[in-house]
Amino acid sequence: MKQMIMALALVFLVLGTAGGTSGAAPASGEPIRIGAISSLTGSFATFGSMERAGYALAVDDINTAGGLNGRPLVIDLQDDTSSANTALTVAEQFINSGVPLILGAYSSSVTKPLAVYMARQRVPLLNSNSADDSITKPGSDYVFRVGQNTDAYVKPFFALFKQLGTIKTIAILVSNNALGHSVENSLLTQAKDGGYPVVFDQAYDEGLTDFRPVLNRIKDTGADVLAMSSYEADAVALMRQIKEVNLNAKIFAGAGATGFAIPSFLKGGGDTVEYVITSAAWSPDVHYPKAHELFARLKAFMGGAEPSYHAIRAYAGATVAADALRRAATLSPEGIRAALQTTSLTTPFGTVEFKDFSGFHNQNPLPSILMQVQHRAYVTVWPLDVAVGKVIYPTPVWTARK
Amino acid sequence: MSEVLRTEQLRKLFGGLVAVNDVEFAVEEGEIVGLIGPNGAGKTTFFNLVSGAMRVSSGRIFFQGREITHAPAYQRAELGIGRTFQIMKPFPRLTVMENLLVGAYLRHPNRHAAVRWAAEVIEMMGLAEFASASARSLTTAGRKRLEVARALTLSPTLLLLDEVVAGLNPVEAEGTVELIRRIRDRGATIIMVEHVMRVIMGLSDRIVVLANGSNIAEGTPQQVATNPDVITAYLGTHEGRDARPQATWSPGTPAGENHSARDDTGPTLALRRVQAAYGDVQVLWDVSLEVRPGELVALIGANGAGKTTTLRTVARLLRVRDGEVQFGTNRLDQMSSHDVVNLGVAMVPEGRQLFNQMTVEENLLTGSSLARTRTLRRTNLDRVYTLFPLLRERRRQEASTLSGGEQQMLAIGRGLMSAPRLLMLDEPSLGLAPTIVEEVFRVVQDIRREGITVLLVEQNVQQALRIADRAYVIESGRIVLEGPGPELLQSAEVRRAYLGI
Amino acid sequence: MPQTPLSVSHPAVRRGVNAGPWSLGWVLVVLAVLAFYPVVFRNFLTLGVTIVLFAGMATAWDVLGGWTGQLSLGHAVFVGIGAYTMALLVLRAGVAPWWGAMAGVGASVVVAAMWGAVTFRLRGPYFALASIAVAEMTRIVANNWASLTGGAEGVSLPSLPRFLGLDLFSRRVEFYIALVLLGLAVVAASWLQRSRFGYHLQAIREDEDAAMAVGINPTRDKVLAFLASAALTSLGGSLYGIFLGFFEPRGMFSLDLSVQLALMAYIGGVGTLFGPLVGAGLLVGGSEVLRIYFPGKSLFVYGLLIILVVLFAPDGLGTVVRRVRRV
Amino acid sequence: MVEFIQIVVNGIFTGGVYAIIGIGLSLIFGVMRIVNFAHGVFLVVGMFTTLFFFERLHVDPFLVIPLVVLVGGLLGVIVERSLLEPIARAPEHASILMTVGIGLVLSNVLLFTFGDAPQIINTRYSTSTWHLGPITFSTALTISFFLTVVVISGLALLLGRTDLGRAIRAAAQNADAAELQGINTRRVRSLVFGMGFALAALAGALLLPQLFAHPSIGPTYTLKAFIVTVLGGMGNVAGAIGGGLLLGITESLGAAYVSSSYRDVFGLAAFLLVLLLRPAGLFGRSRT
Repeated sequence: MKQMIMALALVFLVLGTAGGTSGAAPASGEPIRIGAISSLTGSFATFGSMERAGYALAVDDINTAGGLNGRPLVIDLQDDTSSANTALTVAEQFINSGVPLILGAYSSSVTKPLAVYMARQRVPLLNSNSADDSITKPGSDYVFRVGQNTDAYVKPFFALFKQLGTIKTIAILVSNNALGHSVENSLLTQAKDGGYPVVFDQAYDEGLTDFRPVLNRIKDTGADVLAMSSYEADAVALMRQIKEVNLNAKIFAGAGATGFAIPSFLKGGGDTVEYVITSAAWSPDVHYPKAHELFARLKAFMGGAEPSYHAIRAYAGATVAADALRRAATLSPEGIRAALQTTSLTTPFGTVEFKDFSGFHNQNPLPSILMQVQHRAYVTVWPLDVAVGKVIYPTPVWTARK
Repeated sequence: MSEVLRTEQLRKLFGGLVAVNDVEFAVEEGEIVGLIGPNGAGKTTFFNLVSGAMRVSSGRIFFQGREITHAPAYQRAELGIGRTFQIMKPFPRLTVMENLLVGAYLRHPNRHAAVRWAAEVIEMMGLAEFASASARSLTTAGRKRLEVARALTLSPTLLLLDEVVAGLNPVEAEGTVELIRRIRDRGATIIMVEHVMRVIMGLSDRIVVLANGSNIAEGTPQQVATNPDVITAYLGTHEGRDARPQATWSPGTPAGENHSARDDTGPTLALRRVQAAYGDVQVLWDVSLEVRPGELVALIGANGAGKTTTLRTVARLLRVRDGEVQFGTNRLDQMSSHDVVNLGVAMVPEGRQLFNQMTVEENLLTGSSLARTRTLRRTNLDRVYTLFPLLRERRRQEASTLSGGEQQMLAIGRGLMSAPRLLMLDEPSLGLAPTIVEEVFRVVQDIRREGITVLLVEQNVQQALRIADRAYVIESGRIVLEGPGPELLQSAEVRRAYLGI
Repeated sequence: MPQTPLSVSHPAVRRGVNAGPWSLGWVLVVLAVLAFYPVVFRNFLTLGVTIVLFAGMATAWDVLGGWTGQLSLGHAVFVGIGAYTMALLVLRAGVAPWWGAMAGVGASVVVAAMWGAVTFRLRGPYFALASIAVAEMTRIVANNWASLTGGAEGVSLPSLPRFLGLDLFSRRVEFYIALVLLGLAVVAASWLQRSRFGYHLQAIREDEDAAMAVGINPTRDKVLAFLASAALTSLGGSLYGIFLGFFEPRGMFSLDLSVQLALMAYIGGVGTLFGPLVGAGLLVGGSEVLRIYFPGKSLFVYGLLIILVVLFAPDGLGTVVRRVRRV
Repeated sequence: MVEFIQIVVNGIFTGGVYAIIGIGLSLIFGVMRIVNFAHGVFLVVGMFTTLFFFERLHVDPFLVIPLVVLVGGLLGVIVERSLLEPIARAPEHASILMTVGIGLVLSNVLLFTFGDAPQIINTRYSTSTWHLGPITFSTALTISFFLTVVVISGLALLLGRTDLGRAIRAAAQNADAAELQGINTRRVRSLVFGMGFALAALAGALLLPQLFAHPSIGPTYTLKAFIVTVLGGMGNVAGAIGGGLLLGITESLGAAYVSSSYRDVFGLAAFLLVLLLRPAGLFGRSRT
């Protein structure tokens, strides 16, 4: 028994000494430390590594440009192992060590409990990459989101449909998770508003590998648009099997971005993903300052691997944080919160402002763009003012492709 | 006196096998009834039916006039039927005291009273010094006592004792006998299954004999001991061999190339002061015996004396705790089973142990798994089929569909497929009809004539001793007698060991 | 051989039946020591809540898994029912969270009764497999029955009424509630160690046939143990829901969570008072240490730990401690 | 009607791969009495091994199958020898925990080695199809089904006609009696575990061209393997084939005609019912 208590005590002791491990301190002034929580391991680690790259480059840029009024910025990035439990443990340690602002997390399933906790602790949380509407709707005074919410991913599609004019019916197939259902709800609402009948609507269990039975059902409905939301592995499998069952639609839409809007979709999907239109937060060909340059630097930073928009958004998040820290009257959570609310900053990702609109609170109202896969590359086709190419419509039937 | 237990037309079937066959049985209050019979007679199954551990196939059971045929086991325990298990089932990780407390609580829901009652039983059973020891640390004797003690905590009206003496040394056995008397004196009615005949003959008011599931005799110990049917059931048939022509493994046929009938210089199997145990339960205490090339040696003894264990020890299915097992120049006690087979020592295990879901031929082919015998496979297969023509007819049939006799033939055939120099047969006549038993013994002799050394464990003592060159008698894990077969046949010692007279 | 009956106070008898007050004393000592945790480690309250809460749920699991010997790999069902019943009643009916938790206990008990009645006829690995099936089906249904559970999008608890004047979202309050739960579970276990019912369960675990032969009705007693285990786990689940503030079926009903509870008990030692606590401390505390010192390797080391425990301490690490103490 | 047939055909093709997963698990349970919780991870090991050879050797993924099977078999034997043999006599929960641990370690080794992005490979038949009347067949699925049939037939021959096969069945039915026939049951256990691993790895190789590989998807397949095995009867190798096909068809029909989000419920419900009503499996006799 005694030994057991000793053993436990030892564990606690180790923890006691293991407080915040800090990053490399820059040369001039006393550094300002903020926390960041991301999924460096576990099921979301791919995206965690994107965020890590974005944060790292942003810190470099900020500190070379003179830091925060002369003081260098330090982002203490901690792993949440893709688990809400760990994220909460890390957040507590951050707050106890006096961090006035936390960036993160990646997945909505981690960010939501984290947001609830941060609001209670009255320390601002600046999120870049979680899409779930409910994070900022109704949200709280302490939670800010740089990235687009799901509604914003769905909206431009309906603008496109309207312009095209010949779209009548929509079929919906989403993955059975938080993001999928969020996208599904947005689709249903906006389809209703736009007067498009939804002829098929189903969620599939994640990791479902055989989509053929469902796709055959969808084929029978003859829908003009097949709107989907999936993580990357499922997105490729879906397109392959769509070709296999010879399901033809005028538009194949990746309505929730994610799996349809990342480089591995092009690589894994081959010719089956041609003509797919997906919403996206960002693309390298948009005309924001330093966008192209940043993309190239991120690519170099990641050893040549293609960065996704998650890295850009993390970069933007860190930039917004630095901006708020510079402008804050006091470096307290309250001071920073007040500064964040008045943010208006143009970043390589786009303009960042935190607004309240249609039920959202502290949400950046940036619209999403639409990209179409043309000749095995993403081409921005919507909105027209940033588009670099034209929509190819309708999608040729499978038998008509070479 | 009133009737405590009565069974009517009690029957239990296992698949096609009738384990208990229309048994009519009654016990009066205060009696000690001995239930005896050869292996496989259905004694333990009968206990299982009465205690509710198994469902009856048909028939009825009455306890104190009340029908309990379909009552679950725990209700019967509540009504007052206590039992021990032949394969002891203590609660190993609980202490001895706790083992008893479990039952004591049934009669005394109050903790204090339950502890007091458990302590009383512990005291009575002479287990006091082990009260705080875990049940798994007990010796065999201790565990057997614990079995009885646990049953006693129920203050049973009827106590079913399943071999609580077998396996104990004489002093321990004496103590247990004394204890059973005392339990009876406290008012319990007892039915006991026991293989130590001295004990059961001395203790029982009345004895019931089961054979092949049927009640074949009943009476006082004296009556039963002199009943010819009983003697036949125990010691085997008296009748000589009938003259029915038989396909045999014709003597003189060369028995393969690697060994032959003329090979009298083959290895000798020798066991020297072997001790062996199942877990903590020591079964063999001191076994020394020798089987010389070409001999047919029988190993006889009561149930639980250690016959099967001896064979398993040689076949290395069981670790040798102490002593040596030597075959020729090889020390078997250091080898693994399959290497023992490779040396030419095959065993036909008790209860056949066939691969039931494989065909007859597959079973035989499995017998020649060794590289050594694979090349001789065709020849050996032909020989086995010549010896057992029925097997050839049924070679595509699944082993489980064969009759008991056919299964035994298949088991022996499978053993022969490994071209053994020494064949160990464990109870080959067990559970077979008399004519089939005859055939089995004929086959054993043929095999021996073939030049294969045979070590035979048999409960059909008469037959075994008649054909054996020499025989050993084992009692409680020790070899107690050795001599030429026919000589032992006349020995009073042998009768005593089996019938307690 | 003395003929006078052995007295109940005889030392051999006292040692033979796990003297109750003695172990209860240990329980109190351990709980009292743990009560100082929030004072000493005020920066690690979240971790403390997690350890104590999981220790409580693992001890509850152990009532069925360790003391009764029925390996369940579906206990997350009760964690989920506890969290969801509480949260949904709070959000939709305005019920106070503690009454919500009680309702969760009720729901869990009903589910456990049906589940147990149907699957306790299975023995050994078959019971474990059936428990996985039940839990996975529950997860899928909870995930899809959006009108009841809110579906995959989860449920969040933005605010809760104060409990006896205490803020339920305060980690300190959560810690002490978790400690009370752990106390309940350990006291229940220590009662099982010496009570009539506890002996019934242990007898069933050791040998079901022999247990029946001494008058025990195994099915009834196993179901009762299951109910107790489910009720305690459900309470833990309600607190876990409050602790997280937001949860979804994928996490709450997951096989991972079920396996974790079982692992904690096994690593610490099943059927012992403090085994699950040791296991929870090691796994939760350990993985936090690993996360900090071996970033990215924690699950790997976790797996390695399981393998080593099975190979070298098959009865759990708690028994190693005992062995060391004897030396 | 055409749609129905199409759906059933898909179910059968998927079911073939399920059968291979189940056969391995069933063999292992039959001979070693181990419920292998790492079985799905073995499959994922197979996927990544295929991926590794595919990328290094630049050959068709179906061509590297012999290599994958070999690697799987070796790993299986090593795991059995070093981790399972020592606990052969321990109570069953020990082997359950052990395989859970093995699964965790293996999947994390994969994670360190291959990273955690889902891996998808593109082959020329990944999306190509052929037609028989109105029914469409995926080329990748067809090839893998064909290989499945070949492997299962080969396995049936091995188990039914060879000494090794008889030794395996003998050891499964009665280990002691098998030893008495000169069969080295210890070696048989290693071999069987190797075969089980190899079969799971094979299933991974067959699935890779149409699906994706990720270190963490093992448990999904473990669950499928459990379902297949219980449907067919634990330890019943022939039953596993029936169980696999049945699961494939049930899932296909359920997803098409009821709802794809409840797809796994159908398999699980069947699993639970069979467990309760016919514990020996749908195709088995009860073994005593």
